[in-house]
Amino acid sequence: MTMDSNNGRPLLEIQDVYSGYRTDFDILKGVNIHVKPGEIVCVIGPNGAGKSTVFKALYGFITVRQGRVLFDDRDITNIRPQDALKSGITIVPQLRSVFPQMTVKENLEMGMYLERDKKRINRQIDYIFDLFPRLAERAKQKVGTMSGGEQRMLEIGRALMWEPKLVLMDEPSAGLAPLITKSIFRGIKQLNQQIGLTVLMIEQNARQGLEISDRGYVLELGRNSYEGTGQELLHNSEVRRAFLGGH
Amino acid sequence: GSSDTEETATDTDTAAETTTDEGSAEVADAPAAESDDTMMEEACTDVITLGAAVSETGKYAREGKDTRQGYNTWLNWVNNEYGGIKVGDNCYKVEIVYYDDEGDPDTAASLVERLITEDEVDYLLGPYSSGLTMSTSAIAEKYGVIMIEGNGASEDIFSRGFQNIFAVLTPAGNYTESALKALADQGAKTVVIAYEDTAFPTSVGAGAEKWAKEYGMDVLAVETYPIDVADVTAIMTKFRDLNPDVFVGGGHYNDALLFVRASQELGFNPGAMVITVGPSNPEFPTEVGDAANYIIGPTQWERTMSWEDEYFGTPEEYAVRYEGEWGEPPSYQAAESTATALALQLAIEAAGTTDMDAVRQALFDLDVMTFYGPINFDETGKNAGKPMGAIQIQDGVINVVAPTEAAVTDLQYPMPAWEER
Amino acid sequence: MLATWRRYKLTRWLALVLLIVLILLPLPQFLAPERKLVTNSLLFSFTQLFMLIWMASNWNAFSGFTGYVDFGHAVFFGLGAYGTGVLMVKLGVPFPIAVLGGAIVAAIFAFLIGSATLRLKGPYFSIAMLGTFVAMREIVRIIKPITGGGSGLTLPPYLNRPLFYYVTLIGMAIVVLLIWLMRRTQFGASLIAIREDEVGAEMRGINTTRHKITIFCLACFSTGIVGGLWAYQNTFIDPDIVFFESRTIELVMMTILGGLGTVAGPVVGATVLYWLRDIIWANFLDYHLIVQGIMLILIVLFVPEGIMGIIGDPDSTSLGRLWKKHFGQGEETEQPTTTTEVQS
Amino acid sequence: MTVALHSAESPSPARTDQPLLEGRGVSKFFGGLAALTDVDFQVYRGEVMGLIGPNGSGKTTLFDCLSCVQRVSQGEIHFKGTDITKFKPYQVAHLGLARTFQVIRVYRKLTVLENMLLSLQWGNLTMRNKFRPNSAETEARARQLIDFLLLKRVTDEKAGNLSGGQQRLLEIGMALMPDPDLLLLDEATSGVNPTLIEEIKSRIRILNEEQGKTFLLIEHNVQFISDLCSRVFVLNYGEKLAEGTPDEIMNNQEVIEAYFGAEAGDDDGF
Amino acid sequence: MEQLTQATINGVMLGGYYAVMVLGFSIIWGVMGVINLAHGEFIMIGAYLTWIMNKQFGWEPLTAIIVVVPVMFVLGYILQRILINRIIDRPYLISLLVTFSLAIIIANATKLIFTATPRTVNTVYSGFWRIGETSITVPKTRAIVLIAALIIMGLLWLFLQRTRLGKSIRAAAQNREAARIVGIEIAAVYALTFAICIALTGAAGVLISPTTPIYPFMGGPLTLKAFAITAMSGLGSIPGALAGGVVLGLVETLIATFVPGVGTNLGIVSSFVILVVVLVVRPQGLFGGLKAAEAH
Ligand SMILES: Nc1ncnc2c1ncn2[C@@H]1O[C@H](COP(=O)(O)OP(=O)(O)OP(=O)(O)O)[C@@H](O)[C@H]1O
Ligand SMILES: Nc1ncnc2c1ncn2[C@@H]1O[C@H](COP(=O)(O)OP(=O)(O)OP(=O)(O)O)[C@@H](O)[C@H]1O
Ligand SMILES: [Mg+2]
Ligand SMILES: [Mg+2]
Repeated sequence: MTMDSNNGRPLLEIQDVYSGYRTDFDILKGVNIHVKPGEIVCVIGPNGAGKSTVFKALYGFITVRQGRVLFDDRDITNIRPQDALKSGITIVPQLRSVFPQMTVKENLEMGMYLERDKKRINRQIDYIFDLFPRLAERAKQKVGTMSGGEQRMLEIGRALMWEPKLVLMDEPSAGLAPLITKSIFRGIKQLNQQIGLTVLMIEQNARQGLEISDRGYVLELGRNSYEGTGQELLHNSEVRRAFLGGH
Repeated sequence: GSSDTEETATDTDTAAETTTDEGSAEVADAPAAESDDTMMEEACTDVITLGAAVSETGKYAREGKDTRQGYNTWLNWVNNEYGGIKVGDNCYKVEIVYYDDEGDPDTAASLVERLITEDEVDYLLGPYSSGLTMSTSAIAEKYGVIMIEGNGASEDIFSRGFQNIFAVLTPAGNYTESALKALADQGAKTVVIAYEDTAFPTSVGAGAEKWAKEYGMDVLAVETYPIDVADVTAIMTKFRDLNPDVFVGGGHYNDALLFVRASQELGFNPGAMVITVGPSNPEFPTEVGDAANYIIGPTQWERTMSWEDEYFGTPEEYAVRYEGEWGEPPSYQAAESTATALALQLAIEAAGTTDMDAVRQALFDLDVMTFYGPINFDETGKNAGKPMGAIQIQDGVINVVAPTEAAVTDLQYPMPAWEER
Repeated sequence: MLATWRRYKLTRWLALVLLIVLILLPLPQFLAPERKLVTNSLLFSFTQLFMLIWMASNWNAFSGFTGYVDFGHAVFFGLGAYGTGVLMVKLGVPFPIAVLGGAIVAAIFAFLIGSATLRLKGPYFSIAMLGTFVAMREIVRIIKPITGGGSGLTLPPYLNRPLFYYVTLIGMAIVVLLIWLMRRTQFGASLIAIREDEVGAEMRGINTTRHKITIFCLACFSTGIVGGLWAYQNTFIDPDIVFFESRTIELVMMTILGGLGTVAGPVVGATVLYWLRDIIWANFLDYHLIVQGIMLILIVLFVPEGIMGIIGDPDSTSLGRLWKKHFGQGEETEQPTTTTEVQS
Repeated sequence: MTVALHSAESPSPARTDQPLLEGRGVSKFFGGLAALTDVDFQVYRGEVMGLIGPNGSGKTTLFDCLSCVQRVSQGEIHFKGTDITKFKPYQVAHLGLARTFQVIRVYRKLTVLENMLLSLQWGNLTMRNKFRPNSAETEARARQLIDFLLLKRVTDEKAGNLSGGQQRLLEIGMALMPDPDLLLLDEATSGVNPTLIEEIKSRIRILNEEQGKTFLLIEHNVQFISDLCSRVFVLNYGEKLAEGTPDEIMNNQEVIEAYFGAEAGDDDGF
Repeated sequence: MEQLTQATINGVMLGGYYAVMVLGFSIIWGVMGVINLAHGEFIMIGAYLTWIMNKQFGWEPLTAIIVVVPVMFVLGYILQRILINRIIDRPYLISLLVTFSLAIIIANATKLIFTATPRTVNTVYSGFWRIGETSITVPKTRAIVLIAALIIMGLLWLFLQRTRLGKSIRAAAQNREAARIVGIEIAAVYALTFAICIALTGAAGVLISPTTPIYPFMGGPLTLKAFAITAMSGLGSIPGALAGGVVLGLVETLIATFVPGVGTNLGIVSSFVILVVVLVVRPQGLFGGLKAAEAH
């Protein structure tokens, strides 16, 4: 499982980050996470721990007040969303983020909004349609009328359109049927192995998430409290009891 | 109280209006400092205080300014040249307490109440606009204080049975009389009327209908339109199909522009266009250009008119005096404001006392000629004596064409079709 | 928590004292009218202010609580005024009954129009009400035989300032009190629920249609009364002075300034704006509308939760935060913390 | 994937033959798309029933129809023996049906406590009581539920500022608040921490066994369904695919293909 | 019959103008969720600029468009950056109040500069064409306005459908968060949208100038109309604006023509009654729009 997780410098490094929504109150109080190229890293933790907040701080939706974020050895602290995208990070947020009045295909095209090469866009669309045949079936449907799970697929597909170096996925499996969840996790793993896609994801479906992950973090009260390989965390009794609803 | 601006104008205070805020309420009550040039007059010791709530700001700011300047023209004249109001053997200096009514009926009402109860003015001068006169005259009536005004022409002001409201201007119903009479004399037979559906234009429209019939013309159609109308094409299209001799339009300056534009665009060619507000404004011919020619408009007063009195002389003489004092030519609002105050003065002098009832009776009895025209109040307080003037734009110049006693040139009728100009 | 409670208790006492002072204020009028301690025009100013507070409270009780922004609220003022006017002038009904009649006219119309427009969401409701307002003004103009058309109606003049003072003061106080009580009930709370998520509220068992229409009719009835009072004390009504767009805008501004959806908001907002406007008027003359516009933009941008918002929760506004940063010490606002009570 | 079936053994109390909630031939069309076609189903008093199906199979649509948020295109719905097909949502709520939403619907600007207080069952309130302040009992009940859902520290926080999972928990709390007879939970545990899911599970069990509450659950959490439900109903493309005990369902080949996915790697999907 | 034809012609021309005048308002609302109550004031500024060009430099009114569009574009851009940007994520009531205050400021500043006196511009193409031997006429100014309006609308449609910026404007209208995620610089898109719409609105001011008096307070009624038409026809929908404008223009004109006496008043009433009815019956507007179904 952890075949290529030890070589090279981290692709993403979150160093002691403090951030929050109000000027005088931090939600994140010193988060440290690193992701090496080609790794799948999973963050778990109780509700309201600040997991999504980490992503928002990473992607420039809220400001980092203290600490640094490094990506590819560049300082990307408080980068703007479009620049994050340009440097090769895409995000699948926790809450819905589709263009409801556009068709599936148009939504995917928007995933490559910054790309001007039509051919490449079409190639990528075909690729996504291969990944998610369900989306291909509905290529012309207005996304607003699709079911929750279908929209989730689309969001993941759109994030992959850009051929990112790193994908941030906030609970990718939420609301997906087991079949799809499995295939998405399997797909993530596949992409990870085939093209070396690096993934940082948040999962409440912690077992499955950790199963496919190289490493994992536990986030509590705005700090990371445990860290280890996916298997270590899965078998750590402390973690099991507190976060995996373990038996 | 509210912090309305207030000022006192006396003989010493002829310059541009000084405005102070609340703290200056005492200024109104304190006798104004006498300046040297009044020494030659035998000093009048008594004072008559007049009160006026006139817009200084708000939508009537411009007209309010004219109104004040009109009142002040009279004030300066009566205190400095005329030597105070003569009542029997006594003479009275005059003070006017002004407030700014902001063009708002609530504020105006409140201020008039304050003038009566706190400032204890002897008589009231009217505000600008029919609407404000409407609400303030009720208060004057309640306290039995005379309010004489020159800027509320709506007929409704005078239909409430009030005993204390007098107006020197020709009421709205008579606005079109002279013009229609002159046109009838020239052979016009048919009339169409369009007016904005608010108080003043409605009175004008009803009057036009009445006078047209009076002078033997047929009224083919009457149309109303709402305030702030942006398009009158439909009305003008209807009128075009009726092919009338005379078009009468009542409303605002804007509407005048709309009427002219629309008839030009649609090829509506009446023999004459009489439009109540607009044509008599000097800016109208400049703005509209050639299309303004032949348009007829009623006017309360023009400096070229041929009235005369022993106080201000002819309208032209009045205008010169006014220009000297204020640096701009008088609008008719200014002239009627001066005439308003003059009428009050004449009534007080006729009564020979400042007693309210006697002055009221004297006002009802008044029948005089002034630079502004004849003044003769009927039992409702309207000035029944004064005919409305009419002007016509001729080669870009505003000329008085009616009534005959005030006219300077002849009426040009009919106007040529738009295609042929 | 305790500090908050104390502060509210203090406000309540202040309000009571103020009310008593206001009630006693016109007494000199009766005891010694010649001593001009309290003048008619002062009473008149207060009367105007009370009417504004009254109407702003009505508007807030509906729009502030339910979130349906009524941009044509002046139509109910107008209907109340015309209802009263027509009853008095054309039918000779005595004033107290005529005012009630006018308010009932307003409420009935509110019921009819509300049944249709309250199904609309957000700005669409606002536009529909604005449209209703403009249409009603023209309709009143058109039905001349009843309303006197564009020339308006002249009511019998009856200018008893102290009386109007008392009527508006007591009316206003009652309305504010009722709204205060209402906010504490399930009825009031469900209005807020409608504002926050109407579909959710409906599915959680709130009969939203009935609630909306009830509060709408009540608010409009109340505004109708104010319209009737105004008509009588102004002695003259015509379509343009009673159906006056700015009247609604004024109420909205006052409520926002004070605090939308709070009981005290309209009271505070109306009072502050009333005096503030006079000050601006006096000091800027030609520019006063421009200054007023700029001021309103600043208020809306920087104090969107209004004065009550600053008092209640300094964090909700940038101005409040600034204030707290520089002068604040006292109350520690309870901060949200993440939940990790994993095991007991 | 075969899990020990808890509730198969646990007796379902007070199960009667009169269904509490019944849909007869329910169909729902969106333009040309049939989201539900001719679905017949019953929920009996006192049972915990699961509703599963692939994404887009019409589960949420069915909930919407049951709670009258959407009008059915064809068919009838009966609740407690009353035909509620044409009812308004609030009327259904008054009858004792509460639900949660897949797309979270909390009153974002109100605090957690206020959210709870507002969700009181309205059918039990007289007009007079509507105009009275909340009673102390109501508040106590609300606080108790908040404690249970681990939301105590955010009791006075605006609901809109809660994390995704916290909002979900609040949704559940709001559905429990009015003490309804039937609860429809739409993916109530998606995004909720597994430890808390266990708590919710036991709470549901307690409510069901001790208070006889009836549940209808949409879930993608197979463990949850199999632990709790006595019966499972499977939808696929808007039609009933299967119905039975969790055991039966999980061994049903059709369901496995359409929903669970075979254990061994088959390569469709991704 | 001739009267009917004439009324129809007038109505359609009025409608064409309504349509072009409403577009800027409609797109700003659709994309940014900002209801711009200062819309009429921007038309007014456009008209005043035209008047200056016409009176000071003797330009034909329509040629003023080449000055007005860039000036208004810059004005819009600046305003967006310093003011509108701050209200985009706020409840719509906030945007209503801020833009309303903006309207007051603009109107009163204009009054201070130009006085309240209404102005008019003069064209060489005033007058009308007569159709055959009938009494039916086609006003030249209005016909030209109609043609210009159609051209402007066509260009705008192409812009929104075909260009990247157009696409990002549509995307931003549907989901801001998502638009940011895919790399759309939302602030720039908003600023450009606003600037374009204000330029468009200024152009409407140029078009309106030959047919109506120009004065500081002309904006209010225009905004009201824009509000009504947009609500009727759907946010940001160009075909919708055209249809809505023409329907309203026709209804107003036909009623005004065929009801004697109070026709013009009734026309105004009916347009608002229609508005309320349309809203109640079809709240998403008659033609969908940026936020509702978008026709391709
Ligand atoms: N308003 C609508 N208009 C058109 N189609 C709709 C509408 N609502 C739902 N649908 C369609 O109906 C089908 C069923 O949707 P539904 O939301 O009920 O699925 P679901 O079973 O709840 O899926 P999920 O598990 O992903 O939430 C989907 O294919 C969806 O595209
Ligand atoms: N927009 C916001 N404004 C203020 N506070 C917020 C906001 N969003 C989240 N919070 C607070 O920040 C904390 C962390 O939220 P976050 O969304 O990061 O949690 P999370 O770990 O993702 O939880 P979950 O698993 O439930 O999604 C929570 O306590 C929440 O109340
Ligand atoms: Mg989260
Ligand atoms: Mg669903």
